[in-house]
Amino acid sequence: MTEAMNTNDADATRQPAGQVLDAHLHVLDRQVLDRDAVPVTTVDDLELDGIELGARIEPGSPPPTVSAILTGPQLAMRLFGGHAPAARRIAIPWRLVADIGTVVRLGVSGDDLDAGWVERWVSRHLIGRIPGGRHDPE
Amino acid sequence: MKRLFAVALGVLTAIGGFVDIGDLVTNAVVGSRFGLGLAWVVLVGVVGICVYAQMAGRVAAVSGRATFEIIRERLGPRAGLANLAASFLINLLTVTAEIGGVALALQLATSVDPGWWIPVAAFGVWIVIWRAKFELLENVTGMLGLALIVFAVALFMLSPDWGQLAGQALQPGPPAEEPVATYWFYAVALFGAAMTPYEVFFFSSGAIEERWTVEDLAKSRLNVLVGFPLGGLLSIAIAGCAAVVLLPRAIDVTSLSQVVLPVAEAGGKVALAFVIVGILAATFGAALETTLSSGYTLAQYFGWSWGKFRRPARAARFHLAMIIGILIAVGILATGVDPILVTEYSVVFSAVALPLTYLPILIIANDREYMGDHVNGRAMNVVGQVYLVIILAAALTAIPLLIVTGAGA
Amino acid sequence: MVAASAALALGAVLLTGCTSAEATYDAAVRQGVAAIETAKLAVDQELAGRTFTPTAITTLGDARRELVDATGQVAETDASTAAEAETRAEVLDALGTALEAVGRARDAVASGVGSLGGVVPQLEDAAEELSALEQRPTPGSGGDG
Amino acid sequence: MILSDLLGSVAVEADGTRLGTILDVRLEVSGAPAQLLAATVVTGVLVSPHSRFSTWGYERRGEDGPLLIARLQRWVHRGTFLVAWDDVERVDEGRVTFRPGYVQRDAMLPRATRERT
Repeated sequence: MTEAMNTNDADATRQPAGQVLDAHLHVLDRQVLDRDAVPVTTVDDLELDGIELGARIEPGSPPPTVSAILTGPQLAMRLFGGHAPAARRIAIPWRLVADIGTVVRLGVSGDDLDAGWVERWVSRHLIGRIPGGRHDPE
Repeated sequence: MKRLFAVALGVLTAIGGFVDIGDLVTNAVVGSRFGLGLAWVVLVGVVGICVYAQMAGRVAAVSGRATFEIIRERLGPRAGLANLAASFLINLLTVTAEIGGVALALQLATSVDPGWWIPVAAFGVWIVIWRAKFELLENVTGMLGLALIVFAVALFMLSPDWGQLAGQALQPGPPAEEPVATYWFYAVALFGAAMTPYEVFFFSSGAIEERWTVEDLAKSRLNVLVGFPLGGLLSIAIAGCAAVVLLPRAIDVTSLSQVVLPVAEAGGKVALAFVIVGILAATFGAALETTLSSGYTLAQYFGWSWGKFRRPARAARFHLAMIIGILIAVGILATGVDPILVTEYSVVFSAVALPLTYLPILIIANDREYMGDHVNGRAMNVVGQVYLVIILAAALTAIPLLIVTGAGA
Repeated sequence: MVAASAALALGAVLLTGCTSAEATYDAAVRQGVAAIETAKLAVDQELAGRTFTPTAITTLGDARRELVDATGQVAETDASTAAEAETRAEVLDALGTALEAVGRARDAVASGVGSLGGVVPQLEDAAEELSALEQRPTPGSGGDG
Repeated sequence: MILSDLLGSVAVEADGTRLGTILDVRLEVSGAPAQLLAATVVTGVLVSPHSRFSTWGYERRGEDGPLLIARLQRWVHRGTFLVAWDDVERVDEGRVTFRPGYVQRDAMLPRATRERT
């Protein structure tokens, strides 16, 4: 198959209704902020629903969807390979995402996300214990 | 009038903030061996830090994203992690050198062994980061750092043979008696001292700490384009003083006490008091900046909550990382290692890490998705790419030169 | 990748430059000259009231440490020829004189033992002895580092 | 499935001819309206014949600054094309197979994504 010429798709690709993004270029490794713009984590990986390995995809079947932002141990998996068992994955459901720009903004507060448990643990057990830890710098 | 004060404050802080233990030691060492022969490197480095800081500041102000967030986003996690490891270790080396610098400056004032001052200095750095507001920390150390202008005053008071100094400065290549490798080793070290990456991490994160908007860009451009060059001139004055007093006596600088000898020679006790206060403020300010930078780099890579404007409990891992950083620095100093030696290595490794932190900023400053129409102009891109080549050259030659010359022996 | 060179850099800190004995002597003499000149300058400034006493004490302490380091380097070098042994003895002797002078200067400044003015001539002699060694091309000296 | 397992997979035609590597996955926020943000669906994959990964996207954006880097990036990622998800027949471990008669579309991103809204 010779070098395929880039067909400038004049044929009927409908004008994209919503925001078009490339997962790696626009979402991966971007900062996730919660509702109050407090950083929660960085998008270490994404989970896609509706792709079955090894199975033939019938033409016209519904496209896969992004189901979650993965973080925590997932960064190590992505860097050094290997797979964390689904149970141990730390995920932020994609439906909590309110906006995707140069950051991924969530529609909820970071306090009740399990992606923020390390921050809460360090805050409660270490930093919060040091005098002056709980009020604003003057 | 208030605006004028704010502008002046910004510029003065940039001057005071520019010079740290790396600039003090490296310029004195170079001055005591090459006179002003390497002054051109400081100029190249100052223009470079102006371009780099100005771009990083603009990116932070317009897109709200700090440098290391962008480094991870643009380089990807693997290259980002290598960059993080290099930057964090160099930051650690620099924090160690700065805290050591504070201890040495206190020794100059009290003749008490620096070992006693190290825990005091480290605690001082932590308590200021823990409690003081960002602007307060930045302005006080920046202003007091201005006392270093006494180096320029001392240079004039020494009434040197300006013709000879100019002759050294305009002499293109390495002087005859010095081996070429040593000349270029110190050129790279001086370049690394002028273009330290931590200054940009701090500068861009500071833009977010102080919630800069597009309007603040004009102010930041002034701070950078006036403050840093004056800081560069101060560095050249340090080298000049060493050239006039130490070079003729064949005194190779190996300790901070030698760096201040020319100032005492020129202006006696008053000048010496100024320079000691200036060094204390500059090294303490730089210790704050490098400690914060190590916190910023880690937090921005992993996506933690960070920032001095938040109470510590709301940026817990950020503060924890800094505390650990300070403790490691104290541990290194406790081994009795000579802070001056640590400083010389920290500036060389800064040169090595530069390309990895400079390239992503140059790219993002051209990305409309981040910058809208505040993207780089043609001129800035030309200068930006010229510096990319210079920075790569310095980075690639730094380690070989370090080995060949045995750290400039 | 430049990142790799940054990691390599940490490994490269252990510098294993092997220099000939002559080069070690030259370096030690240069180190000695720098230290004694520093001490002379500090003492002049202290006598003329142009520096703070603690600063002078610190400077003399730093100079003394450099001299001790230089002496250690030379003392631990094996001479492979009679000429090298002769040079080593001369260098050690010059460094010893300088060390003794700087020690006395520091005592005078730090604890008032003996007169600081009295030490100046001894500092001058030590400086002359060391700079004489530096000018003299040591016989059969290897490439200067 | 995890996105980074899909990225970097080999892209092959129905008859097994190797086309290149999956560089990225194109998404569109336009599916069924969900709680805060409409569902995000996969609309296609980007295939690069010559390069294995790209994090700067010069080949999909009209950017040309800074010139040296933009030109180098465009050369490295030359020939990158987009394949609609409907044309994907099978996804295996590290391999994506396209249907016979699949269409190679232009990889350029729409203007809205490239500009800062």
